[in-house]
Amino acid sequence: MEQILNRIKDKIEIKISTKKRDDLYFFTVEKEQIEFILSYLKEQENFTHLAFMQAVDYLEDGKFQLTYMLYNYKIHINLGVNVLIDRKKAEMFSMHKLWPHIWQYQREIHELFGINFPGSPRVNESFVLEGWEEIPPMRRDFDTLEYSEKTFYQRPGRSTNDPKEYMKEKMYKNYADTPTIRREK
Amino acid sequence: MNRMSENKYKGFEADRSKYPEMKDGKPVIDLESHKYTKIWQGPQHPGVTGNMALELIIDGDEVVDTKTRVGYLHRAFEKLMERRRYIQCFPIVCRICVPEPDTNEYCVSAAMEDLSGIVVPEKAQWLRTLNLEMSRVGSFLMWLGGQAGSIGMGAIGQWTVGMRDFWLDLFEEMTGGRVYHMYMIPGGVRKDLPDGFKDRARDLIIRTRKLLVNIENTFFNNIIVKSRLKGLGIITPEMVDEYGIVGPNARASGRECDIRINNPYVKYGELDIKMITSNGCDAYARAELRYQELLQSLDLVSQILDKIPEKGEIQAKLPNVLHWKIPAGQTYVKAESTRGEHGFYMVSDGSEFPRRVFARGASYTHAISLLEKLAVNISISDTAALMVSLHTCPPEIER
Amino acid sequence: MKKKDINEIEKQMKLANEGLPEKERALFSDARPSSVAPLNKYLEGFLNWARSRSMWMLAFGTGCGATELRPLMTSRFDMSRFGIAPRPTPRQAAIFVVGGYASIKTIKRIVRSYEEMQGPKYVIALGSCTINGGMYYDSYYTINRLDYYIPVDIYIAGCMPRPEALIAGFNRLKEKIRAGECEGMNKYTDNFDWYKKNQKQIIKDWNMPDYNW
Amino acid sequence: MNIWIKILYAIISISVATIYGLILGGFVRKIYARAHGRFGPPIWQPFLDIIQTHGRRVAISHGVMYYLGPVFRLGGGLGTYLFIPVIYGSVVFANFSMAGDLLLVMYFIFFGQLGMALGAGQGGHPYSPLGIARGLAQMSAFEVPFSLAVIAVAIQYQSLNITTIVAAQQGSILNWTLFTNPFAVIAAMISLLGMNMHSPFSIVLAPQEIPIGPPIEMNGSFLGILQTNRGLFAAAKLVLFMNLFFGGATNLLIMVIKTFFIYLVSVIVGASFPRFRPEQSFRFFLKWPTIIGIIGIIFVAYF
Repeated sequence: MEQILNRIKDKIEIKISTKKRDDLYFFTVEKEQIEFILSYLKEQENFTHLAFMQAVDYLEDGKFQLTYMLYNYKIHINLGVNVLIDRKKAEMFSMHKLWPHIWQYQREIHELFGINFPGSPRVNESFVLEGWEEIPPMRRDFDTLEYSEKTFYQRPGRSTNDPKEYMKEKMYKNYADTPTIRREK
Repeated sequence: MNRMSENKYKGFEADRSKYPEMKDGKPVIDLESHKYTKIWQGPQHPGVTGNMALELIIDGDEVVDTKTRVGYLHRAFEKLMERRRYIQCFPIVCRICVPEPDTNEYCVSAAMEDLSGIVVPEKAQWLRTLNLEMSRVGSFLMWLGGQAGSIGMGAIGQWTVGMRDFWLDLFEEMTGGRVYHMYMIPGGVRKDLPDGFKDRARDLIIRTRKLLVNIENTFFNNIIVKSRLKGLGIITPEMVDEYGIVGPNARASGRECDIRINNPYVKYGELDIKMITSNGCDAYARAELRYQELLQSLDLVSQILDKIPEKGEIQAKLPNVLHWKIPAGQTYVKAESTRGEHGFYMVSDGSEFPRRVFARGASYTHAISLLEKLAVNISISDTAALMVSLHTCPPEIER
Repeated sequence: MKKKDINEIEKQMKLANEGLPEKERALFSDARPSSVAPLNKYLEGFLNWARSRSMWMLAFGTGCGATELRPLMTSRFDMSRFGIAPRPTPRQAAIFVVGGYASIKTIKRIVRSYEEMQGPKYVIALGSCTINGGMYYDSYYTINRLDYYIPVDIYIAGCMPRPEALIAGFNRLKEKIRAGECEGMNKYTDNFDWYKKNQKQIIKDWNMPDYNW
Repeated sequence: MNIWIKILYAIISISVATIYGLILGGFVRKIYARAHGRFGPPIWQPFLDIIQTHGRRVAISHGVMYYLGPVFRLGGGLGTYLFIPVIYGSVVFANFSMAGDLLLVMYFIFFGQLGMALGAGQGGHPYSPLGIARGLAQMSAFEVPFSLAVIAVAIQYQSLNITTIVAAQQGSILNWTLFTNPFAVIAAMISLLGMNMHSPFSIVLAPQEIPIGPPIEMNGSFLGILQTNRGLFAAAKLVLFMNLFFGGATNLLIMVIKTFFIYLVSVIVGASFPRFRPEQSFRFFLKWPTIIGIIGIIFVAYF
């Protein structure tokens, strides 16, 4: 695996690369390089299986992180390729020429995150949402609780407690601030 | 009958010559011409597996075009997890896949442990292996009934689902829950095995094996079963990578992809486990392969029962879970469910709440792109059998 | 995020299959459903007895509750002992078992299937998620209370309810039917506008007929 | 004989047959349940179902043919039954047997299906025409071996009157067509499997494929009539088979025993096989059963 990483490093510049486990590596590339690096990994390095493709919303940084998780059947290693794209101009190249089934993920991300994939087949079809009028729900600035309370009728009598406060009140009342359970700093 | 048994891989490409028009590799279907009928199979249809729908366009009895429609079970788990603490995420994940919830539990616990660097004690790992393998048995039993039921043989379903219920009883003894177990909490497992559990489990294995002999005689050696399932839904070896096929569906096409062997997790590395593959590529080969795996799972359960240490810790020391902050990072943990690779991708940003959790279900590609590809030019009576033979489970598609 | 004003919906609503395109409107009935009064005491009592002994259930697994229906149908718990049988089409079914949480997309189908069923019809709602949302109380896509959209006769609590609990629920429904208390269908037709208003509030693209009778 | 007495007898006979057919249906459900390893519904469950379906307060209709469909079906069932002498030598159960009634009965077996096809077609559900197409095609397929068997019987006894055919089989068990012409009986029994629509020939109702096919839109009383007919029609078919091939019956008890065992054949096959694809089913009937039927005719004609 180290050799493969070195070979990739010869070709392009990798910003961050981490080894999570023996069989799991991650690295981050630029948006423009993604088409090249994925086809290189698939054709040359036998990372033929695309396990999934997903997006993470970094609202604070104004970025979306897209992850392509590849798998190599020969050396049994997972490799995650991360790309950061701008949140304001959320657009990404479609990879359906490499893996025909990736259009599903692109359709899902298009619907739930609002990222565009120009050229991806059936990307505008509805996946799970039907008649959705709000912003894409998986974005961090969409508050699901608020929406649920506004839209659906609540049955009275349901109460929610903040677990931290609630436990402090109920369980650790007697020994105030010196609980026996180790706390993290 | 065995339309595709000869020339297996050549004859696969759908014969589109009959259709009036082809544009960009897709048939143009004019519903106004009264030649075609559009039928929704599902969500209210006894033939579909769970709450999903197939939008079929049929020409007489033959399916011309298929589209899978999902989203009827969307509960937005991933969104809900973003606003729950790590330990609160744990009890909701098992709802993602109902017939086999333990894989979800394991994956999410293991992802948390992986991110925060907790090492699970030996005995807890053995108990996890036992739980995972038992859930595979239950799920396979249910699937076997479903496959038989989809071609109209109700008796097998009655037997296997009845037998699965006794496995659920074992689960209840072990974990306290029948369907949802919430057993493999982060850091270990909740409980030790009750007294006499091993004997009862071994007894049940013997009973299940007896039943399976009957099923082999009545189902797998049945000539009508063979005539219906052979040649149905052929997955060529080239399609495995193209469509991201995993699990038994890929193994029945000759691909060696079992996560338990390739990337051993929990204690699978210490068990005597063999890769089962087949070259049949069709629905019957998949059914037979799953049957073999069921037998293997039963064997593994008894191996695990022999190997579980009597004494030992079952819980690692955790920080106070209510304000448990996991260091920033990302990880992907996968396990082999009965449908194939089941994985959780978890991103933490160092706070008390996960930044993003994604559940990768095997049915995601099986039920949508693969099924849409396979369910063309088959008889409408085969759609249910084909869908079951891919072992689709809608809740893990839309989560 | 703008919430649609309920009164606004009410004002717009004329309830004559307005959600359908012009061409399809002719295909569906535009007669408003009306409630049907029970017959005289003895005849209705006899029919109720027969209804309670032969309960045809719609085979529509709407949620994870459907998993526990399978053991109930098969050899371990065998619900056919009590005369409960699954029917594959809503026209013939009398009992609708709503299996757990209902997403917006499913509630549309639930409403439609419910209206296609011929009365008298009964609804059993499984699981905590139909009562108050359960563990999906804050989800943007699952409803919290089922009884605002269709009338519910029996709730079975739990996540998920065990088959024994289901049998107990069915038995309770039997008692209620025999006592003549299950008039859910008349309740629905009497408060038709209210139910439709609630349904249209969550189902944003209303493209089905208003009357599915 | 006075025509009114005749009609009274016919009504008695029809009621007995319907009740027997329905109880038989309940019993069959019980047998299936035992094969599945469960208790199953009580045997009077079909009666409760019929009361319940008639007790529906609302019944949607799709037009005139939709009303007439179940009526035609019931008419087909009644017609089939009314021209079969149920019990040999009995006045009450003789029905309207006459010379050439065998042809009439075979016509009526088809008639109900056609009526049903018209009615179900007006329901408008896309699964109805699918089911009807399957049903009629299968019907044409299993009529071939059945007709061959009936022709063989007619040649053998030189008659198209069922009473005569039964009379010829009296005396000894060896006089039954089962022993005098086994080929025709085998062909006919195989087509009975198709007629009873248990697996593997349950392609019309196939709940996993086309949820119960033609009657998918039927509800309330329409369905109640269909279910009543199912009891009556089952009894009529079984009695016909008993008369043609198994020596008829001289009293009700023998009739019950014989028809039950004839029905058991389809039940045993049905419980242990899955369902054919439609085209497999059609091909099946046109292959071996047809050949056996032809052998049956040759056997009768030349030996």
